[in-house]
Amino acid sequence: MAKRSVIPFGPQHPVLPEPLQLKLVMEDEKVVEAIPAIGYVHRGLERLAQEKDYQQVTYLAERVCGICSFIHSLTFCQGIEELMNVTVPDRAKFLRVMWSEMHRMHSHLLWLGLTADAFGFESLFMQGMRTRETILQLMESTAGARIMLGTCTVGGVRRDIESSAFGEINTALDSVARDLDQMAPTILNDYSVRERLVGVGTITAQQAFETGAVGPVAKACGFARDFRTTGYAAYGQLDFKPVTETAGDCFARTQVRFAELYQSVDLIRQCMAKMPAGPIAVPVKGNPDGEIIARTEQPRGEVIYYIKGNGTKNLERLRIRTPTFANIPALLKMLPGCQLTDVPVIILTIDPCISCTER
Amino acid sequence: MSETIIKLLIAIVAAPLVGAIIAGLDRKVTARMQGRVGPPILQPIYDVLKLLIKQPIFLNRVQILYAFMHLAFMMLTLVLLILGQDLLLTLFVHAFATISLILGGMCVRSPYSRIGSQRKTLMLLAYEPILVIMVVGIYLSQGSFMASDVVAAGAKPLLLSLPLVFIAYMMAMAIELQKSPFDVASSHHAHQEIVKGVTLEYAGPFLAIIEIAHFYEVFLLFAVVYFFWAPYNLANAAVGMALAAGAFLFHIVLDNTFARLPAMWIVRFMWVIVFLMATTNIIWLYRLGTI
Amino acid sequence: MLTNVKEISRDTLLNEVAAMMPQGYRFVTMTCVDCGEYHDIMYHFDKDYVLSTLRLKLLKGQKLPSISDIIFAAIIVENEIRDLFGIPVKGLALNYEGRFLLTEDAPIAPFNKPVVNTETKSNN
Amino acid sequence: MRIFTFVNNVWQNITSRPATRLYPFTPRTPIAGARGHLQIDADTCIYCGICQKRCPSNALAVTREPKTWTLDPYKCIVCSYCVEACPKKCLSMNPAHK
Amino acid sequence: MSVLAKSPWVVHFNCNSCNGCDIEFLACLCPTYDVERFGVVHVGNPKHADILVVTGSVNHRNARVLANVYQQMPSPKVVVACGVCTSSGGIFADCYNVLGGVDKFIPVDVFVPGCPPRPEAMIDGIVKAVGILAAKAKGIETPVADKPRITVSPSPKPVDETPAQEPDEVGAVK
Amino acid sequence: MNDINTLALLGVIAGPVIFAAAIYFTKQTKLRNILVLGAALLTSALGIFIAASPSANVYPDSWVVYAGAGLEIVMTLAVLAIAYNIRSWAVGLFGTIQLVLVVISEFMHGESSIGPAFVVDDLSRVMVAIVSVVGSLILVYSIGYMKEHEHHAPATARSTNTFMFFLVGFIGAMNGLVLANDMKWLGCFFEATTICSFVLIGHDRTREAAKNAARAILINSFGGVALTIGAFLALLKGSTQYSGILYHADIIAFSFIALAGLVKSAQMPFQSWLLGAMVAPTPVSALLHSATMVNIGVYLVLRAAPAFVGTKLMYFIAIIGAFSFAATSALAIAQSNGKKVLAYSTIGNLGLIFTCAGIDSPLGYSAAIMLLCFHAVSKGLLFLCMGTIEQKIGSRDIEDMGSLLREMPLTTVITLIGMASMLVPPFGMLLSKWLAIEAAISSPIVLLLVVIGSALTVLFWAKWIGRITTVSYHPWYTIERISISKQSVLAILATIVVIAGLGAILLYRDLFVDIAIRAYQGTYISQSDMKLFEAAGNIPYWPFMAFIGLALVAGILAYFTVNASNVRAPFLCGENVPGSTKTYEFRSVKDSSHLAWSSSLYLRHIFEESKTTMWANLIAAVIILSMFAAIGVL
Ligand code: NFV
Ligand code: SF4
Ligand code: SF4
Ligand code: SF4
Repeated sequence: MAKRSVIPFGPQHPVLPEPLQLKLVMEDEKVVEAIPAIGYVHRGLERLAQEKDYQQVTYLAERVCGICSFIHSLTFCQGIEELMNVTVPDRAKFLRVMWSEMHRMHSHLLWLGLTADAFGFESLFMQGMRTRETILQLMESTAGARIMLGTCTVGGVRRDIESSAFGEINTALDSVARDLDQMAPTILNDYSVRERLVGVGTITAQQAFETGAVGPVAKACGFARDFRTTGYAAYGQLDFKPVTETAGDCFARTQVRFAELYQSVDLIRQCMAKMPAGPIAVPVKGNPDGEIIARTEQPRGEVIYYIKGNGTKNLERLRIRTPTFANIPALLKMLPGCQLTDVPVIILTIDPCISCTER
Repeated sequence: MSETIIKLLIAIVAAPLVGAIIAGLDRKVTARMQGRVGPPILQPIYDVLKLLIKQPIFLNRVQILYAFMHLAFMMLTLVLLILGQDLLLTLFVHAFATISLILGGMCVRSPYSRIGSQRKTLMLLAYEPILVIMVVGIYLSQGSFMASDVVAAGAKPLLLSLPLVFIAYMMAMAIELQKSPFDVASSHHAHQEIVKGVTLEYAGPFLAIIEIAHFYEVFLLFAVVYFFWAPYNLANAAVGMALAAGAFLFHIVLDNTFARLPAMWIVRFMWVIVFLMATTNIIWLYRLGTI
Repeated sequence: MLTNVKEISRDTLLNEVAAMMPQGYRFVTMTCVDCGEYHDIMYHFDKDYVLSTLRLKLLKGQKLPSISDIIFAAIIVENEIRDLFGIPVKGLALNYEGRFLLTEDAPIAPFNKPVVNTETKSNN
Repeated sequence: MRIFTFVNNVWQNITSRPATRLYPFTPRTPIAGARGHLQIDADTCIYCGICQKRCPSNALAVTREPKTWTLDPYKCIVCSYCVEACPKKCLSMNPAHK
Repeated sequence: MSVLAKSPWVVHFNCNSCNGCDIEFLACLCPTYDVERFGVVHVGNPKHADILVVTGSVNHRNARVLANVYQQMPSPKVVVACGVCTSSGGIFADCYNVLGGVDKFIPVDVFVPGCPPRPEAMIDGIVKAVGILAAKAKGIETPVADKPRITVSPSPKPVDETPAQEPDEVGAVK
Repeated sequence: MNDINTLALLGVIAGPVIFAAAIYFTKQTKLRNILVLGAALLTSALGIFIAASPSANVYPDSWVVYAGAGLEIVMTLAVLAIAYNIRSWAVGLFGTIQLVLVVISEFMHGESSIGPAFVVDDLSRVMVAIVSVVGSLILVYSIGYMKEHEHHAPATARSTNTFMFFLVGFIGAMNGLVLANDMKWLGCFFEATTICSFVLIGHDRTREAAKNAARAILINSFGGVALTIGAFLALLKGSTQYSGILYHADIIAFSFIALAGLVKSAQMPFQSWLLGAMVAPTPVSALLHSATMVNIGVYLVLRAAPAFVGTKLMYFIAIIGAFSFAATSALAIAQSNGKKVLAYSTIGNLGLIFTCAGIDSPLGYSAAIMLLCFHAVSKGLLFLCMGTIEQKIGSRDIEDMGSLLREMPLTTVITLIGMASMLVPPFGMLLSKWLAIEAAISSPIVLLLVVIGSALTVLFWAKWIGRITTVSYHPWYTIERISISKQSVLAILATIVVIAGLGAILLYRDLFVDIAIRAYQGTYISQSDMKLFEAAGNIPYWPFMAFIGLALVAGILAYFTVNASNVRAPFLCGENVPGSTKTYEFRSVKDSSHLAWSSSLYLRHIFEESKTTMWANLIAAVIILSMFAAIGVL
């Protein structure tokens, strides 16, 4: 019996955009054991949040992660608002949804690109990133920045999207939808792509439930678990159904995310159609007190903010449980038994965000 | 004799340049296919020149020896071809050039480099029989193993008698050019699970040596298309050119429309489908009794 | 406000937790808050988008029994609590021994109250 | 299940102009309202220090005596919070990046 | 111009970044910005790289990784620090697990401010880095990059850029 | 034939046997070693002398023939004794059949003594040269080897005297076998080598050794039976000599002899005994089981090849050989036991020789002889290296050979030379593989198998070489301590390998081509075969030398000019543990250090030994049966 190979996979590894290490134990190229070692992006953000003014924390929360930043600030604001009984104007809610969905799209497109890169489809990566640029541009013109929108604030939003801009948004969405249509046959039907995704990294619905998987990982196993259906922000007034698949493999996760892209296009369009008039923010006075749990749906699944205020401007405790954090146990179930070639694909189809995970 | 020597010298100098320009064109066209502007066409040459002046970092000395062996045997392959030598022998020399590279990747204690080498060995395993079959096919249709006979005036055009083998050769070529879906051992953009694979631990001038050897290889591969598959005489140079250009485009399109597939998939594909294809062609030749 | 909170004790913890899954509750996460003399440790479960929480008051110095044998998903968060609050967790399925998020030269249990960060770093 | 599904895309790319913006040769005009970098009108400022207090990133330092306002652009996260907070509206965001 | 300036290969290390800078760097590689126009290749392997693009601040665990990556690059090499985290720790400067900007650990040649910097800004940074690379190849001493603060005061209106005055920045020459 | 040549002939056969007897009774180790050395010197001198002398036939007095018959009976009886000893009814059965046949044939008369009893021709001279030179070197090596082996060997092991007796004696038997033409003598020496092999495999007398020895004698005495049947059938047609069989083109008789050859050369499905034989001390593996004894099979077939040109039998032999080559190459991939890899590779190469012989064109013939020579030398060397390595690191596992270049630079470099000679153009092995493929061009199935096989061989050689040349970047200047006898033999063999390897093209052109031409004189050769044959003889030599030289010079220059300050740790995703000696350790879980390790590729899930062996054996058996069917025996 030959010795097993032991290799470090990460932290500085070109297929992983983020520092994460897996200690892989392999036989030939078959992974026998994969143990994650993280902590390369742990900053201690939650602790910092306890030292800052809760208003400032909005900007801090946004920087938990650059990929899902807006929804982080949104979740935080929703939590504080609930704690302080602030009623957010309707228009602000719709605007929040619009930016959330833009963020979801940019996140999914980025994921698409990175996954394509992981299975060595360079031009698909380029195409995904190119499409994503349209969204980024949209965000820049509506919010003033490409990534860190900074538009969410306690009590509403900081910027309005004038209806005059809707035309531009619609055009951009059209072009995205067109690009997606063009990529669809490749992503969903191409032989080589399917060869790399179908049947790889499969988990059963039972396993997904036990490991507490969320977001597309859970949806790909048939759980229609999408926190947007609870109707936070303006989602209650929009019409959509969570996307699900049943196979539970990398391909199913891909399908889910790809369908969610279309869904987001649709949601933004609905927002524009249903956008109410009115103020975009209400003034907020006082300080938060008490405990609250705020939940929203991130691109990768549900995020949980536990906020504990003590009546001062500083928070007593802020805890963020991000979707990737919840998906890592599922990842650990997927890896053993796969081939080394599949490792990046499996990792990327849970769409890990280590920055979120470690905060 | 002296004419041969001059021919050789020109070839040895010109081949890597041509190879580099082909590689540069490749990058440019790839970029355009991805909707980008892309680098200048001479980029590969800049790259090599740059590598030559970088700090020569290395892991162990054996590695360096292998790099030179890789280059020397690649050059020898070219020389044997130009001398019109036995194709099979040339092929073996070429295989050994690849083996040198493999060994260079294996002789370091760097897991990714070693895994890259192992995959490269599998790739060699995948395409070498195809190339041998190709040479056999050439023998069957030309009655000789000698390169000089294949390109001799009046030789039969290979494409007509070996169409399937030509396709098989395209596949083997794609592996050697490290094109998707066959870029498992080392790819030009290093975004893969084994980083850069075989050449991971080569840096600076040593990497430049390997790059130059790669230019030779690119030249060789296209030269085979140009000289062998269309009858080699000046009147038909255009056909050869078109064929080479077609092959070039084919590989770029292939690269841009496929995901990387696992090494074992490639071995299976080459040994089952491509091998069968090539042997069908060969059997057909046997049946025709062209021999 | 937090709803569906059930106070439990250290002894009943494992049984309570074990009873959740069969009822269709999905393990969500754990939260730990430093409340002075004790740590408030909350186990969040979800069923149909409604959170239920088991709340455990763990006196400082006490060990926390791991639920990772019952719920594999808890290993990550338990290791995190081990790191950030310095609470020793007993029987972890995959124990990083306090080296999960933090390294040896990082601050110890940074989320505990008494650790007031006295030297403010680089504020102009 | 098909192969060469991406050829369409590739073909379109190669037959149309590349999507590349030729920055820095042809710079793009910044989008109005974008947050590029922070600017101050030193004469309107009253050096009250409110912006410093609000800044989430401690990028500002204001002293009343002598009257100075210092920005560390290598700390500023361009959030514009200070711009909103300033009572004199002397801060503004320049849409161009620095 | 030195050939080095024509073929800058880049390795990117995400060093505690929130991904914001990361993905903007990725955007540089993509069709819209396409840094390959300058010969940039994202090699992913420090041994092949000329430029190290770092995003994010340094924490206790990744400090050693950063040092290793830097050490494994063959000289001449240039470091580009993208984003305010990388420059000073940015908004996270006061976090317990953040040790500060990368300049505390490896010599940085170019700082690109912004949170995250726009791809254009990063391209500027890389172009600048390429110049430094060429200079280094010729053996010319290049100064360590500085991070000038902007100080204004009311009177005659000298809007000037003065070098930093803090002790750890004294070495920064203009 | 002059007397001096006859004397040399006698010397090369009987000399070693006499020495062996003397060695057996020597009490002193020193003296014994001197005697071994003497035997080696004498044999190699005589061997070279015979190899250099002209071809000749020896027509002895009739008593010599009777002596042969007598000795054959003695050998058969010895086999029966062994059968009793190991309680193997099957061996007993085989022995009895042989005995019966031999005794019956005593009472029959053929065209007695029309031919020579011993023949010195091209082929036998080549074989004698190999046996005597390589064999003698191995003898010298085993002096040092056995000294060490005595320390590690289990208490059950037989005495070194016995070992040396059989080892030295074997060389005599082997020489006799290759020179014999008389079927009686042939049979007698054939059995003698089988017995030597049995005893030497079982030398350690451990359970495993005993088991494997028993398997070896079982399978080989089956070969013996085949040979005896062949001889008997030949006798029925009147020939008592091998040349007679060839003269009459007695294909039925020859098919049995060929079967005996396949067994002796451990071709599929008879390979298991050779694999088991690897438990023996390494000199045994080197001498009997790779360099000499296993060559008997191919030798017997090669002799006959020109006589059976174009027969179905030859075609089948080619297929069996090619199949063995492909199958063992595949099997070797999954092996991490170095000796086993070598064993598989040996079987494979013998298979290739069968193939070349079976192709029966002068090109194939020349390739076969070249392969025979180069393989014997290279494999002998490799086995000796393996032995040296094993005694030093205490393991045969390829994966354990990672730091060899530092620990035992000399042996490792020599091992590398040995391995390189299997792989590098224009070394002999590669050259002959090339010739083999060209020769096989007219039989597609053979061609296919050979192509597959040679592609597969690359996999395990590259893996092994890669593992051995793996070094960390520490300056390594270890002086290697191994006994002088081992060291000198390795050095001499390596020198032979290098010189012969580099000159392989010349050797081929000037020697093997001639041999093939002589062998095929008067045989019909197709025009295309002839054309190939001529072309192969015309490959250029100097480009090879020039570029190998270039690589070596440039590489070695760079090798010595690179500066140690440019050494960097390997890429471990940035998590290298700093420090000069631990650079292949990385930090991982809990910040602790782990050794980064990547084992080689074994593809066990594809080439799992027992399953692959089963299928391969099945197919091989079918091929052999169809061979007999094709020539009308079945
Ligand atoms: N989606 C998302 Fe996050 C959050 N929260 C998560 O894992 O991306 Ni950075
Ligand atoms: S808040 Fe406005 S006025 Fe006050 S110091 Fe800042 S810039 Fe000046
Ligand atoms: S823009 Fe934000 S970070 Fe920058 S100075 Fe203003 S408040 Fe501070
Ligand atoms: S500078 Fe801003 S965007 Fe970049 S890593 Fe830091 S927080 Fe994220």
